[in-house]
Amino acid sequence: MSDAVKINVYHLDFSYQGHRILKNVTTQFEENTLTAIVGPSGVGKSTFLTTINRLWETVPLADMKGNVEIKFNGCFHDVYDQSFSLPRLRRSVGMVFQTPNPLPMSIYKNVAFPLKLTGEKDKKLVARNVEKALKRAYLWQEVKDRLTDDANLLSGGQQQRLCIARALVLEPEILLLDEPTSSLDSRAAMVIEELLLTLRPNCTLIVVSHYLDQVSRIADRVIELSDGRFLERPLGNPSQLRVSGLHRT
Amino acid sequence: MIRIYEKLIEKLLLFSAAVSASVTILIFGFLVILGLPIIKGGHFFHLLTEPWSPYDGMYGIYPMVIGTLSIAFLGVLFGFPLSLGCASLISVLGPKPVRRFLKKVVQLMTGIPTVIYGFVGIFLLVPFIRELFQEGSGMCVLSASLMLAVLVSPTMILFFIDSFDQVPKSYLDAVDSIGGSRIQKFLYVILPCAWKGVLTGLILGLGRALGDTLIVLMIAGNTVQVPGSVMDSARSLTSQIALVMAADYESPEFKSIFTCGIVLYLFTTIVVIGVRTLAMTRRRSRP
Amino acid sequence: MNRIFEKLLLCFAWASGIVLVGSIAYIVGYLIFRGFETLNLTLIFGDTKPVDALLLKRQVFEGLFPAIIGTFLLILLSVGWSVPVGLGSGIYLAEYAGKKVKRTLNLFFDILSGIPSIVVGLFGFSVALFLHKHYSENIYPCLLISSLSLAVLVLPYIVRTTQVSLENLSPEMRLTAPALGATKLQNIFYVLIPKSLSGIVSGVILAIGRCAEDTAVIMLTGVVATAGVPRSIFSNYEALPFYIYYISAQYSDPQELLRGYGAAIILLTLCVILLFCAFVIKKQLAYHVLYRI
Amino acid sequence: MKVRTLLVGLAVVYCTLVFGWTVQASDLGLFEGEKGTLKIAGGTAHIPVMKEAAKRIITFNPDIQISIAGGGSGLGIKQVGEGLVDIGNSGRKPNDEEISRYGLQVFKWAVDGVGIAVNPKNPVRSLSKAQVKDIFAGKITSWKQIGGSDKKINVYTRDEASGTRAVFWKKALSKGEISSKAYFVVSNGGMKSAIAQDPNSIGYVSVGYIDNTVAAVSIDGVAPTLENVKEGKYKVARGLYSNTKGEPTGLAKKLIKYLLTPDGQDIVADKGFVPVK
Repeated sequence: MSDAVKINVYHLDFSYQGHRILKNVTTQFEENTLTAIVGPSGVGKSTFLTTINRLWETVPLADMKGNVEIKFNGCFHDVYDQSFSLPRLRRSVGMVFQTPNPLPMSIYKNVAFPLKLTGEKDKKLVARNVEKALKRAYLWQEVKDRLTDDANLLSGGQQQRLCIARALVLEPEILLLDEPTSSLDSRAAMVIEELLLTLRPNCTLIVVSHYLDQVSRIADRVIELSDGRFLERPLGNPSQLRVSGLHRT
Repeated sequence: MIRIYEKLIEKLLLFSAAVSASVTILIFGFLVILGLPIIKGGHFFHLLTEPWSPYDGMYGIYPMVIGTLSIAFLGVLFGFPLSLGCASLISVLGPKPVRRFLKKVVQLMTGIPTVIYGFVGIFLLVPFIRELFQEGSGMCVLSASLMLAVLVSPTMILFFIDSFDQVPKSYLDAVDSIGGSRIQKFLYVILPCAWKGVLTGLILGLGRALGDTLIVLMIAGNTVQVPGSVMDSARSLTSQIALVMAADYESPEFKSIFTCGIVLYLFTTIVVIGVRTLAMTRRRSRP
Repeated sequence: MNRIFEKLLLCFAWASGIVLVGSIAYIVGYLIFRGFETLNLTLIFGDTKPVDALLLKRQVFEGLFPAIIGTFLLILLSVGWSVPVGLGSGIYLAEYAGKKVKRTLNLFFDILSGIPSIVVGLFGFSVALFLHKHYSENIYPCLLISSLSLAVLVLPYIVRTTQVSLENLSPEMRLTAPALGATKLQNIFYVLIPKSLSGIVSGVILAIGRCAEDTAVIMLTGVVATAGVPRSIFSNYEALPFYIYYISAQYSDPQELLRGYGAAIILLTLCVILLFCAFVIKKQLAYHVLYRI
Repeated sequence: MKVRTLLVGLAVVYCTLVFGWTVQASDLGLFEGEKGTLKIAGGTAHIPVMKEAAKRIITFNPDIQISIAGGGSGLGIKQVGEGLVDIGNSGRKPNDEEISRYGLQVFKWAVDGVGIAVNPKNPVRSLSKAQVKDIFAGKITSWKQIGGSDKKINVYTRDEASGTRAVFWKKALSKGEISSKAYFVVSNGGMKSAIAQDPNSIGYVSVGYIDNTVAAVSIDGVAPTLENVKEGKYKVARGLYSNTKGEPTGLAKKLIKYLLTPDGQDIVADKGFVPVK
């Protein structure tokens, strides 16, 4: 086991409404890399992401077996262990969803929201962190004069970057992204891609994606999920991937 | 610490849910316990079939049961075609401005206080019925049920519209594509698809009509008799409760109104169970 | 044959629309036509000076002031009782309750919402009487008892609107805050409730409307013909809907009857305004008012 | 200048208030310095007198609160007996059983009659006692049978809690039957307005309530007027009572006392009843 491993997944089985979606999946993710997961829709890519931050537990009729370990402070923790605090897990593992989901609040409040959840009272600190996160998400220039505006007034791409900023404000060590660009036009998608590359040096990223050219541009490693199993894909040009039965969107 | 706090709040929420749900049982409990002596004395069903004549020691509520049922059913009978017509106009048949206007009017009607229907009924409808039929005082089953029809229509209309709107659009597109008119679309597609919803709305309307107090109390005349025709005056269970309110714990009249309460409670339960059963089968059969 | 039938039905639909609008226009028009001339300060304050009445220096006779204040207090108290409990129950139902518990509780609330208001009034009255006999001589039908009974009456409305607006939130919305490390409770209070607030508020407003208009409950639990402005929650009180009922049967001169029309117009206006508010709020106006920094 | 006008104005207002009160205060002085609430319920014939008295008392001393409810004599007696109200009014004397059971104290402050009333459009103004009994029993069903137009008679009656009904039933109908087809109203006021609206109606109402919106009907030639009641010619008469549980105390005592002062008796006469003093 190399030192660089951040996440260990052992014998993961996942079923939803009786259907087995993940079958005995075992894999590793290395620190500060960007891994892309590809595969036909409905095959369980997003579900896999939620097993890492235990978000699937809020979904009724879902069931999971197996283990997920994450390295925090140089030491592996079983995230499904009773003694492991769920909010702590979610705060260290950020997640961004397919459709931008700003909360019904102002732009500023959206980004400050995770800090509010941790009970942070220091307003100056909050303001500093919000600004930092927005800058990391390349949104600061666009919104710094309208922080009190309703977040829903932003464009789709801006909203998605806002959601990334919101996930970044807690400085997570891992960021899960579930098709982050699929609801955006191509220009907005490009901005997000560049953003992800700038995050890579100090964050472990796992991206579910449909866009194979995108994957080939940004990923360090590509995994294909097919029939509940993980297949390593060589990094290559998009056409190679298409041969293996995937479609290009 | 946080976990304890969360648990505490959850318990608090559970507690409030338990309290509010237990009120339902508490009401029934109170009615039964306070009505118990008279129920024991004369058998519950006996009371339902006996006339009301306190001077002769008879506290049956048969006339009121019949009064309630006849006024409510008649009210729904008047209200139902009216509501179905309006609902069809709003959801399919009418031109757009008419639909929007009518829907606004119906929504507005849900906000009109019952007592106002009663008030206007006394001064407008009762004299009108009296002059029209030249019989009785105008305070009769007919007046009350006409007013009730106006009261329950919005409930029914809104529910009908709701169930019409749930008919899958693909069906409607299919009819449109073969050149069906609006009325044909309504008659041959929407109505057959939504009949369970219509039935549910009808039952809800009936429930509302059974439970109304003010209209019946104010314009049905309150005579203690089994109404022989729509021109006869009648008393409903709800009016009976309002009229016999006395503070004496011991008097049999007072206890008898709990029987009325129990009967009304049972009516309600039947209506609710009917609606729920229908809703369940509707969900199952929905495409 | 079929053609004629279809034509007839169409005519019938139009006719019923016209009948409905006509009858409601007639009812409201009649009320306004007969009563609008009474709409002035005398209607509300009688021969008392408005300032004295408002400062509670003088009791108003032959005016609607005590009834308006009574209705107002009644609404305030009943909503005060029912909103916390109703919200709590609604949240529990939508977010915590298991399937079986939910089914049972839903049945209870369905029945509760169907119970005729007069039966709720009877319940309130018997509870008051019970307490009077076995607990304290000082408890009798009064403002407190009325407001508690009304709270029972409107409770299912609040529970139901809270539950439904929470349940209607999209699954994505539900996942957002947990993904950021929110606990269940934080998710509920920081995201789910604010997001469904417009639905909840409009439910509360409809409940207010119900409190304002209900007559059957209060006529058994402490409303009286003459009481003045209530000084405590243990007093009797007057209320607009009861005043209308009372006048309709007992007016002794045309002047008094006219006050009844006046009261009816005021109550109608109040209820329509409340309904209107509920609509506007449902249209997400609350959104902009409530979520700025 | 303006200030002076204002001051003068205030002084005038002050004087009128002070002197106005002292002049009026002759019998209302009873309520000087009193405080608290008084709850009254029961007989509906009493309501106009009670309202007027309450109005005067509260105008004199705004610290007092008086609530007045109807409900009928039976309700008044029961509620005062159960301690739900301070004064329970009744339009009949409480019977011995009620008095002993609740320990009621009975105060009579007016005499009233119960008169038969019809709609003013109806030409019938006189009936024999036998006719009255037959009408209310439902044996005479058309106005034609007793000299009116060819219309059905609409009989109006009161509920069982009513003292007016009890008195009328005993003294005018000799405890005869009341038709089950009769319409029910809940108060004297309600009876009056129902009869005023329905041209074919007949009912019975407190003499104090009879005015030009309804027409009084003589029984055996004696009209239900205040004079006839006073002189004892009109037999369907009764007292108006206020009852308390045990010896009245506080405000209840003072209100009953006030009703029996000249001022109080003036109100009684003014509202169409016969004073007892």
